[in-house]
Amino acid sequence: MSNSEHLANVMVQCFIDAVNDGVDLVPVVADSTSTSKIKPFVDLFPGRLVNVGIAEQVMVGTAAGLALAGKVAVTCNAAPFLMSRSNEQIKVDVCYNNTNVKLFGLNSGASYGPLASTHHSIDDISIMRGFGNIQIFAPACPVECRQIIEYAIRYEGPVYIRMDGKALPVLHDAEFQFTAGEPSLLREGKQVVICALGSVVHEAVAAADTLKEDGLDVAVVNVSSIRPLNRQRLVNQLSGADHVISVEEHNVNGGLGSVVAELMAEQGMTAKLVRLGVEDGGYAAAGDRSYTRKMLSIDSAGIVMVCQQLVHETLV
Amino acid sequence: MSNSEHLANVMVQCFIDAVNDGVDLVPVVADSTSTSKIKPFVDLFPGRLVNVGIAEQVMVGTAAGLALAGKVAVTCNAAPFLMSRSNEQIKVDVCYNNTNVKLFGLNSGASYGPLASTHHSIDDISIMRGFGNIQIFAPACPVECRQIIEYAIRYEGPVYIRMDGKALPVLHDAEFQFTAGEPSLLREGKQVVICALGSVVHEAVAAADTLKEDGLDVAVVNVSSIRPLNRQRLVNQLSGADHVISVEEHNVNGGLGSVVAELMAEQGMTAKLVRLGVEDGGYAAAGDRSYTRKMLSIDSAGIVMVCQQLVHETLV
Amino acid sequence: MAVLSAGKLGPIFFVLIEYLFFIEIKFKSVEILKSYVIGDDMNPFQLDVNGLEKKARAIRRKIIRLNADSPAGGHTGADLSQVEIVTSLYFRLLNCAPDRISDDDRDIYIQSKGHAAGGYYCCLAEAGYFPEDWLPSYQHNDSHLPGHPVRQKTPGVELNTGALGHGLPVAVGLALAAKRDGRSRKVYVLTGDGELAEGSNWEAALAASHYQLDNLIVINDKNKLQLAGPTEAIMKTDPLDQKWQAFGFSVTQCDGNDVASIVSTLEGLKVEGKPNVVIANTTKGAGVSFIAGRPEWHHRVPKGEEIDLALKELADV
Amino acid sequence: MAVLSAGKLGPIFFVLIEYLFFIEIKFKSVEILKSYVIGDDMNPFQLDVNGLEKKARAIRRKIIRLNADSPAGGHTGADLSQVEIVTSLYFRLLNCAPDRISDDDRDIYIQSKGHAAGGYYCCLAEAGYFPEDWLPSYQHNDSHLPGHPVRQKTPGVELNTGALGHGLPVAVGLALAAKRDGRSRKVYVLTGDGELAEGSNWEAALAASHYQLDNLIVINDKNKLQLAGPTEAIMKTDPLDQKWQAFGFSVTQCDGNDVASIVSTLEGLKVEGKPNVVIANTTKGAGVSFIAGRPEWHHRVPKGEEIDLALKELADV
Ligand SMILES: Cc1ncc(C[n+]2csc(CCOP(=O)(O)OP(=O)(O)O)c2C)c(N)n1
Ligand SMILES: Cc1ncc(C[n+]2csc(CCOP(=O)(O)OP(=O)(O)O)c2C)c(N)n1
Ligand SMILES: [Mg+2]
Ligand SMILES: [Mg+2]
Repeated sequence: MSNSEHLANVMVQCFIDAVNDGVDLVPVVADSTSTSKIKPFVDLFPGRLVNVGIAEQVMVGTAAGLALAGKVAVTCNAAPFLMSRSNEQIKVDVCYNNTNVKLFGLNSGASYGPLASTHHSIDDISIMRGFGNIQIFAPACPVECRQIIEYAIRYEGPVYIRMDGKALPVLHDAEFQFTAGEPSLLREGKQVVICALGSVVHEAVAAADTLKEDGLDVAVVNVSSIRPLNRQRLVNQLSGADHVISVEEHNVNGGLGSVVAELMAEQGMTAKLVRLGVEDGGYAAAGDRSYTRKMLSIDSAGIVMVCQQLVHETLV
Repeated sequence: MSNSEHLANVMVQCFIDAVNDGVDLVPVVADSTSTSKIKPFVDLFPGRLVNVGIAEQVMVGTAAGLALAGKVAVTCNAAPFLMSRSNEQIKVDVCYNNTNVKLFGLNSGASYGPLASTHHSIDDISIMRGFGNIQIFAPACPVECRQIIEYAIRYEGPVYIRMDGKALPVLHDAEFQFTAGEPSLLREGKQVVICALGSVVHEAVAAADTLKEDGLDVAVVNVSSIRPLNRQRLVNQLSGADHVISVEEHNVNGGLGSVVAELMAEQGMTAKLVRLGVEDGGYAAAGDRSYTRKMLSIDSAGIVMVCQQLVHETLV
Repeated sequence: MAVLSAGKLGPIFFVLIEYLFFIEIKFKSVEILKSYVIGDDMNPFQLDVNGLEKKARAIRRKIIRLNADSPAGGHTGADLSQVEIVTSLYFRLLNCAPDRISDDDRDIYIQSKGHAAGGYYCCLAEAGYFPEDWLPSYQHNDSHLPGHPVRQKTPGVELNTGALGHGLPVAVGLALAAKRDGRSRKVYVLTGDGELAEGSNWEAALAASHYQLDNLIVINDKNKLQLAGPTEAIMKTDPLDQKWQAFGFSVTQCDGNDVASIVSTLEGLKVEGKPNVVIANTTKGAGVSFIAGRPEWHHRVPKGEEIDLALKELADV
Repeated sequence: MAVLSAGKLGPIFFVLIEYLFFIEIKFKSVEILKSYVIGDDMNPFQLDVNGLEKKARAIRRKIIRLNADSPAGGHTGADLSQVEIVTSLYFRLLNCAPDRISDDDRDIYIQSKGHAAGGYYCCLAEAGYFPEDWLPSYQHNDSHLPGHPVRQKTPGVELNTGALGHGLPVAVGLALAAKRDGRSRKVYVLTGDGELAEGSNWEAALAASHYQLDNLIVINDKNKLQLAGPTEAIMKTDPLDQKWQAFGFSVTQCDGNDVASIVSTLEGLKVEGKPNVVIANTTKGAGVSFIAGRPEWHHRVPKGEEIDLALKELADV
């Protein structure tokens, strides 16, 4: 874990690199300078950041205006307030107007653990999937995060990036080359395929490695690109498995669980899907990350248990 | 169609009946008195309606406060602004606080056809499915609508009701008894099962009837109750079919299409699902209702065509 | 004098004009506003009061026909309310032209009260932003002119609006960018008065003032009516002047159905570190006797003989 | 005198008290506020200035310990800022008691600045709404005391908050219902000053004024700091008094870290058809020398010897 890095730090470094590369990038925050760890950027480029105060609607509206004026506008604040407080500004000013705004949903999922449900964003992917135009990504590691942000800054149009709130270890090796739309197979296996996104990909990988020791053959697919999505690739990755599990720090409705379900149902796959995450109508518990994940069975131990049960059932 | 009725009129009549029955019901609107056709209520009970002006956040916040003070608070305004402008108030003040507020999403889907995408609400079910506690309904006809509203007013807790913006003919006969959670089988058939909700149920029924004349055996299930949902009942209704089609004036992501996909994938059903609605990343066209539906293949002609293709493919 | 100095013209003449209006003499039918020398970076029409009034009448006639032709109703009252405002902007004040709709230095007009798209379209058509014969397609299927403005569909439209309270926040971003890039561009936003109940406006007002956006001009079409009835009764947004002042704006009032009053007010705005708001006192449905001031015309279109009656009232004399 | 007349007590004595405060003599250490006769429908503590100050210190000590024990940080500065305000409310002004938390006539307090949950919990614990020994579980897994208030978890909490700008709109509904039902209940809402940039507050302000909710009292914890630094620099919400006035409120100011000033101000509020706002001038982190006025303490907890240092400063003399 020595190579762990907080995704917000990666983000800020990408911003700095972009401006140094001549990109007219303007970060817009809503009193969220510490949340976004933006200080190194401000120190290097004083007067570039826009802070609109505690006002998420105008944060997104302003970003859209900056983008219409030719800037690459990026908003950085806590995902729950971005999603909900500025929901219509995202819908209209960013997506419908198709403005060149990059929305960063910081401390997404249950990153804010003990701060409870006003601070959890367990529906952001679902909400974004209901909007037009916007591309949707959820990086699982610092290396992937950097490449996704570099792609997003150069791509002309709205992008949402779901950012975890903790330092994450590197998952990908040096040769890794992110391509928008491509789900990446991190572990091969035939009995169960685990699809995951964001920081819980690490839980999935740990679970697969544990299960391998027990003689179970479990694949892990990192679906960091929700839109665009190479559906055929994902279908190939799923086919042949008896069981598919989706794992997300998100509601099981509308996010990755639904993406996978939709694909499987459209293909008429006989594999059975188990969606792990916040259950229908529920909430993530207030508590530290490991506790919250444990309650949702999206920690590695929970995933291991679910896999074992599934394989066991199949054998019986 | 002589027995067609606008759902908003049904709603207002339910409000009147409830107050006459001694329910302390308070409608809250955001300058949306005409949208909600509330005049008969105001005439009967002057001083009961609360109009907060063009301010959806305070509309929902106020409703939550009224509910905390013991009222049955019902908000009535256009679904798109309710969903997006007051998104966080629904998330926090209504759902998380678990207040006794009934949210009516008027003129939902593409009811506002030519008024274009700021006025379309094609993600409301998806958004509600991401929130906790709240129950979610989408009536397909005036009879069902009345029973859903009567249920909602008596049920203690948050409810969202997706209301179509046009007069709809009656689908159910006099004996119909709505039960929260129950999908109702409107047409029996084994080759294809069409799941639909809201006003497009009529398109699905018309399609099934047309197909019957062509010798195709197509079932129609009205999934008016999204939460709660008797999943086993729906599984039974789907099982045995080669093809399942979901039809909704909503994004294919996160709404009924996902609900059905999730069920099918969890069961490992071999039937193949086709989701009809606004495609991933897209918008509903601005135009009259029939045009918009035609573009999305969710009018009866479109559904007929899709069914025929599916059955044809299976035969080949 | 903001607009003027942006246009790089000598201000002396206009100081005089300003003075004339200051003492509130309305030479409505007299040609008191001389044309500018027309340059590349200014409004191509530069109409005087007479010219603007004539255009306003022409636009009103278009509004009547457009709404009468609409298959889906229309916001006739809201369209008519704003005619003098948009006419003054498009035919005199805005540094923008049909052949410069992507010019980085053009002034920007944002129709925040997006439901008056019909009135906006009629003005844009009159100014040549798109062919007149698009107008009868208003709100038809797949039209270039949907029920609310869509910039991907209509040349000249700067922002997709329709949900109220979105214009000002976006305008803040546009004005801020212009400041930072040293552009002379001005950004105009037209809001309704009922619309000002939306909190997003006040968030944006704070930001506009905090960032000293004196290139931002908000115009309130204060017609004292909203959808359900009088703004005073539904949700009082008055006293508007005090609200804007407390939010750091420089406040001016004008007669929003009088082109001379609008032009002199807008040309007389100060650029001194504060965003500007102009409270334009208007009549909803202005120009047609049986529509003016009637709340039921918020969402209603002329039918049958109403059409001829209205057109007769709006005929050039 | 609003609270008083609600409490159905003779107002004469309090007119005197009011006068004493009006001439701004601060008998901070003198027992000038006599206790009420304690009734069923009033505050069960009725503390005087001395008593309130003592409580405030006790609550501050709790705040230090609570934050020091927290496994997930805490908002120490925000907690300390509001101590005198919540102490005055819970130990004198609010017609509410631990055994009447569902009473339909109880006064309602809404902690709109939900991130100062820690300070709120310490006050509720001190007032007996839940056992003191819950406090060390603040922000622990599955705690009764999560990082933001959750009414389903903590007795006495009226509203789940944490997203800023939610308290006032809900309070409008509560106050409106009380008016319609003829209840004497008052509704108090505590907001931050940075929080007032949220437009939802101004939507609610319009509605509160429109519906003449003089049973609604908004208190602004004006500590001149928000998350990222001084409110003046990040996003100026001043002049607050003018904003509230323009939005139809009756505006009063007080020293928000002085119980005498708070009590006299709140007891002196007029009930005359307008909602009230009290701008409480405070110091963020008040009461602890090395926390007071320091923005970095917005989200920081005392560690190591800071704990003892703070507790020493807060010891009773
Ligand atoms: C966010 C939002 N809420 C509600 C509406 C519905 N609506 C359209 S026009 C209108 C009234 C507008 O009144 P005003 O702002 O005074 O404009 P006017 O038509 O009088 O010029 C309303 C409530 C909307 N378009 N957007
Ligand atoms: C809607 C929303 N946006 C942002 C935040 C993050 N946040 C928590 S506290 C805070 C600063 C609050 O400042 P102020 O209102 O002045 O309160 P103080 O702590 O100074 O009492 C911010 C921005 C939030 N909780 N809710
Ligand atoms: Mg108006
Ligand atoms: Mg503060």
